[in-house]
Amino acid sequence: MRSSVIVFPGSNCDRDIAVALKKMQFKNQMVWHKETVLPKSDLIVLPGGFSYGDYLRSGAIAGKSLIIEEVIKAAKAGCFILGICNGFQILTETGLLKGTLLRNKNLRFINKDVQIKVINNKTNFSNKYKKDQILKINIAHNEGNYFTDPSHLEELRKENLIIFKYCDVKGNIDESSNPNGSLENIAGILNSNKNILGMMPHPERMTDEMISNNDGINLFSSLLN
Amino acid sequence: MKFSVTVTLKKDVLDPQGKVIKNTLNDMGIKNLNNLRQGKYFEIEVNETNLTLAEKTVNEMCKKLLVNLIIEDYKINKI
Amino acid sequence: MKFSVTVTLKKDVLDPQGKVIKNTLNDMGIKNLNNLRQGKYFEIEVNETNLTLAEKTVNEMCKKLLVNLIIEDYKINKI
Amino acid sequence: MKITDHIVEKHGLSLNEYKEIKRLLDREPNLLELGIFSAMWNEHCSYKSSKVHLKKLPTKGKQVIQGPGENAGVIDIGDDDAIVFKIESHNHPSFIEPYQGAATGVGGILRDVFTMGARPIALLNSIHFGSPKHFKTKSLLNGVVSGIGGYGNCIGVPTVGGETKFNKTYNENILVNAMAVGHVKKNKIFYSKAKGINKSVIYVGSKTGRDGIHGASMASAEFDENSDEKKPTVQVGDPFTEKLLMEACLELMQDNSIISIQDMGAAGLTSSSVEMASKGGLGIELDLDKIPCREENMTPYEMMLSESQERMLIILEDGKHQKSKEIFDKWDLDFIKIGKTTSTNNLTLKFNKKIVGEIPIDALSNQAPMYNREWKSRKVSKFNFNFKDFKKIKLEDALIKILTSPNHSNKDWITNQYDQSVMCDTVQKSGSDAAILRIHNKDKAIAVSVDSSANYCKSHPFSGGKQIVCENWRNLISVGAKPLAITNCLNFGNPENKEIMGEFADCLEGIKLSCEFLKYPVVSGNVSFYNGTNKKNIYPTPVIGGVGLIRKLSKPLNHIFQKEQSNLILIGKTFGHIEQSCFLKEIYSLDEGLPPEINLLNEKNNGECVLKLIEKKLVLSAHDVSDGGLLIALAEMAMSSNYGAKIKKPKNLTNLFKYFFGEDQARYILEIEKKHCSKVEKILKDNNIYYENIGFTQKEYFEIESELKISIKDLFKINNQWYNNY
Ligand SMILES: Nc1ncnc2c1ncn2[C@@H]1O[C@H](COP(=O)(O)OP(=O)(O)O)[C@@H](O)[C@H]1O
Ligand SMILES: [Mg+2]
Repeated sequence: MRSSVIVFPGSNCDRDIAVALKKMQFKNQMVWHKETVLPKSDLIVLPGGFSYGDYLRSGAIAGKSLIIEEVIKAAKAGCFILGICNGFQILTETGLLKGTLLRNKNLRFINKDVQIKVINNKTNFSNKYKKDQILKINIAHNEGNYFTDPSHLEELRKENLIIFKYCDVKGNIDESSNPNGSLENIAGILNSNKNILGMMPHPERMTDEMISNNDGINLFSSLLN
Repeated sequence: MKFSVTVTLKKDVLDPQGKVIKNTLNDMGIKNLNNLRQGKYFEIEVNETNLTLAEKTVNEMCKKLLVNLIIEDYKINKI
Repeated sequence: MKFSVTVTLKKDVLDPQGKVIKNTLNDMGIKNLNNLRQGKYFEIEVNETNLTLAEKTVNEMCKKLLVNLIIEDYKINKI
Repeated sequence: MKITDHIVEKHGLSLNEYKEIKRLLDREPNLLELGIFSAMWNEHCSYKSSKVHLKKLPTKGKQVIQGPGENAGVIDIGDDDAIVFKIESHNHPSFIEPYQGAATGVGGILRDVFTMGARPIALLNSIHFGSPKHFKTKSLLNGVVSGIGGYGNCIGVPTVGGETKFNKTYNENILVNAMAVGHVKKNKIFYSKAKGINKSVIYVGSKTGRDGIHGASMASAEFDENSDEKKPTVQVGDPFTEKLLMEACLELMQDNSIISIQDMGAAGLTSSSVEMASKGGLGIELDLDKIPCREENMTPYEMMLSESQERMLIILEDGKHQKSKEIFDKWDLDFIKIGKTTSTNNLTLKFNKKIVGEIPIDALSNQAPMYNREWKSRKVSKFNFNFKDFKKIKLEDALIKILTSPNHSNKDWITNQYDQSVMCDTVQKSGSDAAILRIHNKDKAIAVSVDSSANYCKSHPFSGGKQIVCENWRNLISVGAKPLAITNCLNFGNPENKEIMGEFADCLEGIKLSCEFLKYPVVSGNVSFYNGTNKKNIYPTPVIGGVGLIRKLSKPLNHIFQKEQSNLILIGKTFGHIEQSCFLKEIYSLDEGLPPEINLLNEKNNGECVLKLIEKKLVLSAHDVSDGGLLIALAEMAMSSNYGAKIKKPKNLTNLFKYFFGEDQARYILEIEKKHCSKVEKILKDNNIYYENIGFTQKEYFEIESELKISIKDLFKINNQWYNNY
């Protein structure tokens, strides 16, 4: 599979995701945001970090960069798009995903390992996980508090577009297992076409036992499946 | 010509920042505080002497970048 | 009673956000943009009918929490 | 403008120093020149009060590639890899504006590291606040922590360790020390020494504004009631621009375009240009009309003294301009030729086609004043305490009181605000004795830790100085790393006061002895004097940042109990030294007496033997015994794990509290699997190490035979309250 990682000024998880993709045998390319053509790709990743310093609104300025036009075209043509953390914020700013990511409810940056539950495992991003499987995964963000309007929330529920939710070690999804105030503990969502995934947790940080665990690996192997 | 733009969150959008600030002010012993919402503020100087044209440019900036129309409202004022 | 508070960076204080936003607008093809500085905006509702007292409370909030007096200036307006 | 005595004093120069300036110039300086002298001659840049003492520190070793004197120190970690690291203070700015002060402190130390060609791989910090009850403490804590996080998180370098202390001595003068660690290939290290005449001097990075003018002099002046006046000198950090600057510099460093490079830190353009020229024995000419300015009508004085952040100066090889500029264009950064190197040995400043200032480089650097200030050693305070009082309290109550105290509470509230995992090489995050970072794409790693002991250093500066080096060394050993070298940040009061200067001299003497004995050289550092207000000086607070090497990384070792029914071995002898202990401070509010004695021979033997056991994979978990003594160390091991422990009471116990809370040095607790015990004991005996079998791990409960029994869940809860309730 061919993948492209888009690099914005201020991206800082671009190397991390590239390492993970390479380990998973993706043929990966780094694409600078000022490029106007996208190499042929089956997967486009918008990496984590602080594109443009998170100034104005996180993801807003990256959402206006030249390459984004191409990403939108590819998305409409069915290419898989994965936005992690800042990448998720960029996806909502471009309108590829609905809703928005507000400041964490405690107004602080949060970095820690949390649990998320696989709510939908019948997607191209999650078919290697079991339904309701609990993953331990790292989050690191200031604005991860997912918010959307009631009708879209209803659509997310009905169409099974919520892919991950924050939970505790036992799998309980409630206020105490919600790190950032997200609506319904949402950690990751799909578009209605199910080819675009935006998620706040960092699967690329969970692909090496020495550093953490391997809970992120199946996300990538699902795509290869 | 100089303008100010104030950007506020739409009514039904949660304002986590405003909420925490409000609680903090309450904790600090400030009474009578009914409500507080946080927004953004810009001061913009355009090189244009025609008011209508100038306002049009500022409006364009808001729509294209400064404001996320899905969750935010905005107001432009000449200053 | 409702007030707005606008908080702006003091003159000569670096505004990293404003700088990036301005460059982006330029890159997006918006001309005539001379300068842009970003600030903060608050809408505050106090439970107080006496204007002087109400203003005093808002002023206290600004000094105690909302404004970083070392690098920021602020203005209070009744709305 | 006529330079009056008043103007001289406003610049933080003494009248004698001004006389010397006139002598060196053989004329009166103009205001611009005076400003430049004041920036170069102040404590921060010239180290005028500390140099005589700093010279004594051991700085050599076969692992040392670059000792003090460059932007950061460099050590060899084998193969073609080197580690670049340094610590620096940003105390005064952080007290005035905690968020921006701490943030720009992090930004500054990062620049010191990537200037040398290294990619930063870790950040640490040592932060000291006043009493939690002091009205400023809470907002300072909030601001500093979010400022440190704000900068490091944005730039994408993990913040992996540090220390956080509260003590009323810092009520009016907090300490914010930041350390950065980078990785570089040995043949790709860049230095600041200029070479060659007529070479381009290039300015890169952010534009120059009126930020922090006289910041360097501010950092060297005592606070007083008028310090409000100095407020507008606060700098605002821009981590986004720094990230671009870092990537652009590292990209340019791929080839051989750069002759030398220097970041603009304290005293901005002045100190960077003077330092480069001085090291190269050259002159430098700057055309100030070319300086990219952020504000209108900036004067030469403002340009030369501005401390705007995120800027660098480069001396470029001929014929490389175009290609180098393209790199900076790509990153949307200024890249402007502002001058050239000359053979005049002068700093020559031109503005509007006229020479507006001209000073011999030597006068600014080598001829800067150096003082051997008067000093005297402190008298040791007497310790009177009636040990019978110990009978009135219970061991359990004392343990709980300490674990709920601000200084000993769990620091997750802080560390969860830092991205510790970005770059995906953090093997051990903060929370353990030292953090461990894998070298990217290799199977080796480094361990890093920062430590200080202000109370020990206050009561006996010499022993305190000795002790912190040893404690830092132990922290690296405890995670299985071989300690290689240190950086140090020396935070002291007013050096014009004999006793403060005595604290400084004695602390340094102690640091020196330990470093020499342990072969643990100093490769970089920073001195921060004038920490205090209105003649009230802070406790002497030298901070040590150490780096160690783990040659072959397998499973990382930390202080978390791994199994039940493994044996617990205490390495090192327990005498029960209770003076200056955390126990007396927290329980009796006593801070008299002497710190524990350091026996360097034991320190070395014990440490080296522990490291040997770890390398032989005979140790399940390890922790050094420091602040709080044996009981706190054991509780820390239990709390962070799923296991408790059962500890025996020693047979010939003189006093329960002295045994469990005494702070004797050179001690470690090791968790050893039963089957390995005899092997381990044999090695310990063969190496003449004193040790005790003190108990074993067990399920659920932390227990001291017939004294206390608490579930580890409760211990954890107790230890996690304070920050969340503050
Ligand atoms: N400001 C901070 N930033 C990052 N880590 C911190 C900070 N303060 C404390 N820590 C971490 O908390 C743990 C406990 O600190 P401390 O009690 O000083 O450890 P030690 O006694 O082993 O030096 C260490 O792992 C340290 O790295
Ligand atoms: Mg320790």
